[in-house]
Amino acid sequence: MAHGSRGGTAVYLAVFAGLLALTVVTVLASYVDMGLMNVVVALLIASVKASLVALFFMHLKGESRLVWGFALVPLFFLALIILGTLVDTQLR
Amino acid sequence: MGSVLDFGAASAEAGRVDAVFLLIAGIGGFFFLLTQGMLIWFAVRYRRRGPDRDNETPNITGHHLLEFFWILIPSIVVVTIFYYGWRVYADLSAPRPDATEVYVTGKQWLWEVRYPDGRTAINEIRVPQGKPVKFILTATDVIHGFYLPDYRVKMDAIPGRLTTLWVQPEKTGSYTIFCTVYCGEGHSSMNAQLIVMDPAGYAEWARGGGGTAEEGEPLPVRGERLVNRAGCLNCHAISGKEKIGPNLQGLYGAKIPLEGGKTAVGDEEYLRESLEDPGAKVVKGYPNVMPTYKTSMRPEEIRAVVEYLKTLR
Amino acid sequence: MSGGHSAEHHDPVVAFEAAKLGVWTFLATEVLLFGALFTAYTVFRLKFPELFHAEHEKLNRVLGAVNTVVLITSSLTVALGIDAVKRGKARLLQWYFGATIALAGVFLCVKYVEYSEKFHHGLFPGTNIFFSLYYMMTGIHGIHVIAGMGVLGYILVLARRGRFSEAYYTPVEMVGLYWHFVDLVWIYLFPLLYLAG
Amino acid sequence: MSEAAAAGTGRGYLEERGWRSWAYTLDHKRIGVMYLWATTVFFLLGGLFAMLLRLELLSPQAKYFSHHAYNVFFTLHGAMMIFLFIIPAIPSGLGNFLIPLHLGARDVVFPRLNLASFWIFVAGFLVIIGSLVAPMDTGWTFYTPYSAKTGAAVATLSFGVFLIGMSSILTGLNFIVTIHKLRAPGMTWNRMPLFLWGMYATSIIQVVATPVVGVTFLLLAAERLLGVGFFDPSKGGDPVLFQHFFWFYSHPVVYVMILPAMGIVSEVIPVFSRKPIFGYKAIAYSSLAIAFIGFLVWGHHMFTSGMSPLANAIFSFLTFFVAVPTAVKVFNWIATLYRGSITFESPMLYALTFIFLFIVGGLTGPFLGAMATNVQLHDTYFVVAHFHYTMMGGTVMGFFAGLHYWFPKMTGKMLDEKRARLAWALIFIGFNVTFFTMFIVGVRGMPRRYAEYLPKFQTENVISTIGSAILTIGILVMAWNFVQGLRKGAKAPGNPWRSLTLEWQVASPAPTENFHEIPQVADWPYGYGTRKA
Repeated sequence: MAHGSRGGTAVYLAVFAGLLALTVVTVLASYVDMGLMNVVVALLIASVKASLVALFFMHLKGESRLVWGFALVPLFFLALIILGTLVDTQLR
Repeated sequence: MGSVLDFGAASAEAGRVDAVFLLIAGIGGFFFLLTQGMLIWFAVRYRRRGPDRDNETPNITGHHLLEFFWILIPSIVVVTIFYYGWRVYADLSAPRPDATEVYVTGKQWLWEVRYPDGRTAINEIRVPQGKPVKFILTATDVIHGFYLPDYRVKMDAIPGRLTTLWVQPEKTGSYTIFCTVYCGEGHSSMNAQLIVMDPAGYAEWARGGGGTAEEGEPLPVRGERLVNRAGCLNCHAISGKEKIGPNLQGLYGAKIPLEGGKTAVGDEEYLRESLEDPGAKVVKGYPNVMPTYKTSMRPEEIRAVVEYLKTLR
Repeated sequence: MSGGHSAEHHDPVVAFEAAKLGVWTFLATEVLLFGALFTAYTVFRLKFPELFHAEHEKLNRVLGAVNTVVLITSSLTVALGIDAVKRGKARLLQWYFGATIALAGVFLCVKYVEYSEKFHHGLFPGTNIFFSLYYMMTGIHGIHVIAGMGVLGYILVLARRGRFSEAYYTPVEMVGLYWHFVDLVWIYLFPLLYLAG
Repeated sequence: MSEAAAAGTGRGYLEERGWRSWAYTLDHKRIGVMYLWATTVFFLLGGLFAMLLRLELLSPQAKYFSHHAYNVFFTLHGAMMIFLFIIPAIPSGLGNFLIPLHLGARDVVFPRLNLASFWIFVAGFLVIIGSLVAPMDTGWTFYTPYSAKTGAAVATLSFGVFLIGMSSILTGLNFIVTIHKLRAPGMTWNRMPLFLWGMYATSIIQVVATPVVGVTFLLLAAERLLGVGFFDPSKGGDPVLFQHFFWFYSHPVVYVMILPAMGIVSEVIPVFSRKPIFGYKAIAYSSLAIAFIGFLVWGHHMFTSGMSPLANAIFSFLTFFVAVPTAVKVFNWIATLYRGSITFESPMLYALTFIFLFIVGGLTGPFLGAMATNVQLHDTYFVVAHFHYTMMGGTVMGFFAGLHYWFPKMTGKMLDEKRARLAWALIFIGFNVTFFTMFIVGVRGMPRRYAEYLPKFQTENVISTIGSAILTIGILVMAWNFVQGLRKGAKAPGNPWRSLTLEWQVASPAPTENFHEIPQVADWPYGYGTRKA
């Protein structure tokens, strides 16, 4: 089994700080009216945060390709159901 | 309609759908004979001839070229079928100029028909021959399916939305319309007729305000005609085994127990009210599902139905 | 999702790897579970942009942000807890996981305050599409938080009984993965519902 | 194949007695057998409802039952056959029994989770029984807004189906990880029996698609209980969205049903042809391809639902590509027969029947995939016939092949071959008479789910009902054969079919922990042919 490294705590705290900072940024950004860009910015920031959580907290960073596969495959299906439905509802 | 082989398409467009059908049937038939033939031939030809043969079967584990061809050929075939099917469908659903527009609303369990000039009818759509028809479909309660088998077309009627369906009637006659999306108890009775009339007859009918009585026709006779046509008998039997609603015979003059414990007397007023506002006094033990006829029948028509019901003693 | 009776599981490396794949597979399921809700969100958001804009202003952005911070912090404590047990500090694990459960409780309390405020203003799941989405998404997420408190509590009990050490901490890590996922879902729910109206 | 397939010397897995030994068992074989018993009950129940439907359809008018009763019958027939029989039967029943045996493992990777899935399944079944107080009349498709308005216990039933779905997800998860992690030494991916490839593809679908239908049923329940309006047009919702969600699951799930059956056929054909499977990799990868493409085509159930023209075209186009890997499988099976030494024991009869009927089901697919003909045939009996040819003619025949094939391994007893062949003949004839007529009446325009129909459709319906009676007699003969086999079948040897897969290298019935020593695998399991080609 992999053992925790001594540097672990520092990395976790750094990631935590990053997540807090991004939360502040996203809340502030929501007060600026950018039209459609608001959603895009919010989702971009959320995705950066999610990646931080997945890579460091969930240790995806050091994982094998198999685990990466297991983590990424559902995202394909998520995109599939959203896009497949939108192709209908948006173009009726 | 006729036999299986005579497809009985009601229009040239329906004939095109039949052509797609026949194309697929032809291709399918070929592959059917090929695969089943090989399956049966191999099974018979290579049946076991003796236990010693068991260990002598050849060690064949595959063949790349064969695999390649039976991936390639089906791929080409299916793309062809897709294209042909899509083309015909696209033509069938393309808008056409100068169409007769008919608004059709599905309700549990009848089709309400409304012409642009305000005339209405139930379960009966009259259109002139030779002119395209645009059905504008919707529903009030649940999804229904508007299916004209003779024209090979179908479209769902969806509450809160309008969907469209085009046909090009070429032959006069009467064609059945089915509901194809399951919609509850009366689903299988939810039939209607598309009546294609010759243009002159249609014009005359349209001038007459739509199915009005002939001169001097007695009210009960007219009422009977309306009851037969308006889908009443989908849910009500005259007598005998009950359908969804109470039987019609004996309603007039009876003491009728209502939901909620009260009773009503089946007089003219009660019958009229039950046609125009069916939910007001629901007979005990029956679901409150009947639609109102207030908008689809004119007052004199309602009166005719009531007079007819009075004859069913 | 811990081991079984069979000989295979005597190999701890296989057991650990298997458990990890199991959890990731489970998370795949969860992605699609929320996926249907995200699809509904996208469809209706594109259909009714004005409604979404008007209604999202009725949500309390500050409370939402507070809850985001709470969940992120709880994720940190889980990560630190796992790190602690990996370094053999099993007692520290108990403190961290206890903190996580407490933070989860805080999250639910804030949610409770938000819900009751909305109910007070007559905003129910059936009010309109936006609030239908709001309640269904946060509600199903909330159920995940409650389930998370359950499994975290179970780990805490096992930790108190001294089950975990640097040699064996498989369940701790697995529950940690699940909890991070719960956090991850919220990371998306927060901007979609509270911010980007 | 196996160098040291240490023939199990341990106790048979059936030896332990008493209900506790079953209810608390962690043995995958016992759990599999419990699933098989449960699904058998639902198969017979679902069949009973089918018989009631066929009885009513003898007459154009609703003669024996009310419309409501008829609607309840077809709903329960569909819902039970789909959710309680055909989805769990092969994956959870035969799959549980076989996966560890095929892999050379002692059990699945999470045995406790496995038992939990079974009891969740039972709980779901009990909830569904509970919903019978106001029996469902929505059809197994639960289309909104009807399902949101009807007086039936939809919310209860939704919850039951949700539980069944959860059981299905956990089983799929278990199998995926098991196949990844517990392959015996030397069992590379390309040495796995093809049944495992089918199960692996199936499990992926279960894990990814099932949660969508689960949450959809939750939303449906919320619509009825909380007034949530995602599918309610009066609240701005979209009833067609329900169909998208429903078919995102329910289309791929037909591959959950068919892929393991294809796996069984791929096992049985080489054994009884005494020849290696033709094109192993093509069959294996086509399972994955079918599972993948199966996810891209759900919209073909909705061509008349007013979808956008682009969506219609895309879904129709993609639909056709399911046909390619499917055709590849069929060609490969037929090629396996070529120059074999074929015997016709009951498993082989059913496997060949699978191919025969599935070809018919498959070749009627393009009629429904092509837009023009789909719009004509959608929601008619043509669809009913197509579905039954693939699902009953396909999956159920594959299931029967599997049951006859593995019966000795499960019970330690042999089945009576004469009776088995009689049952097969009746089933084959009855099935075709019942369902082929449905193609004809469908083309002639008879819509499905009709309690009463136009008199012009009566001839076909009467013929179909006669066929269904023959089919029922065949199935009863088969059931009787199973009962007699259990009671007084001859003792089965370890490997009656002289098969090379691992499960046959141990005693019958299989020993409790499968393998005394974990076998070393050195070759694929289809090395039957010896002579150079």
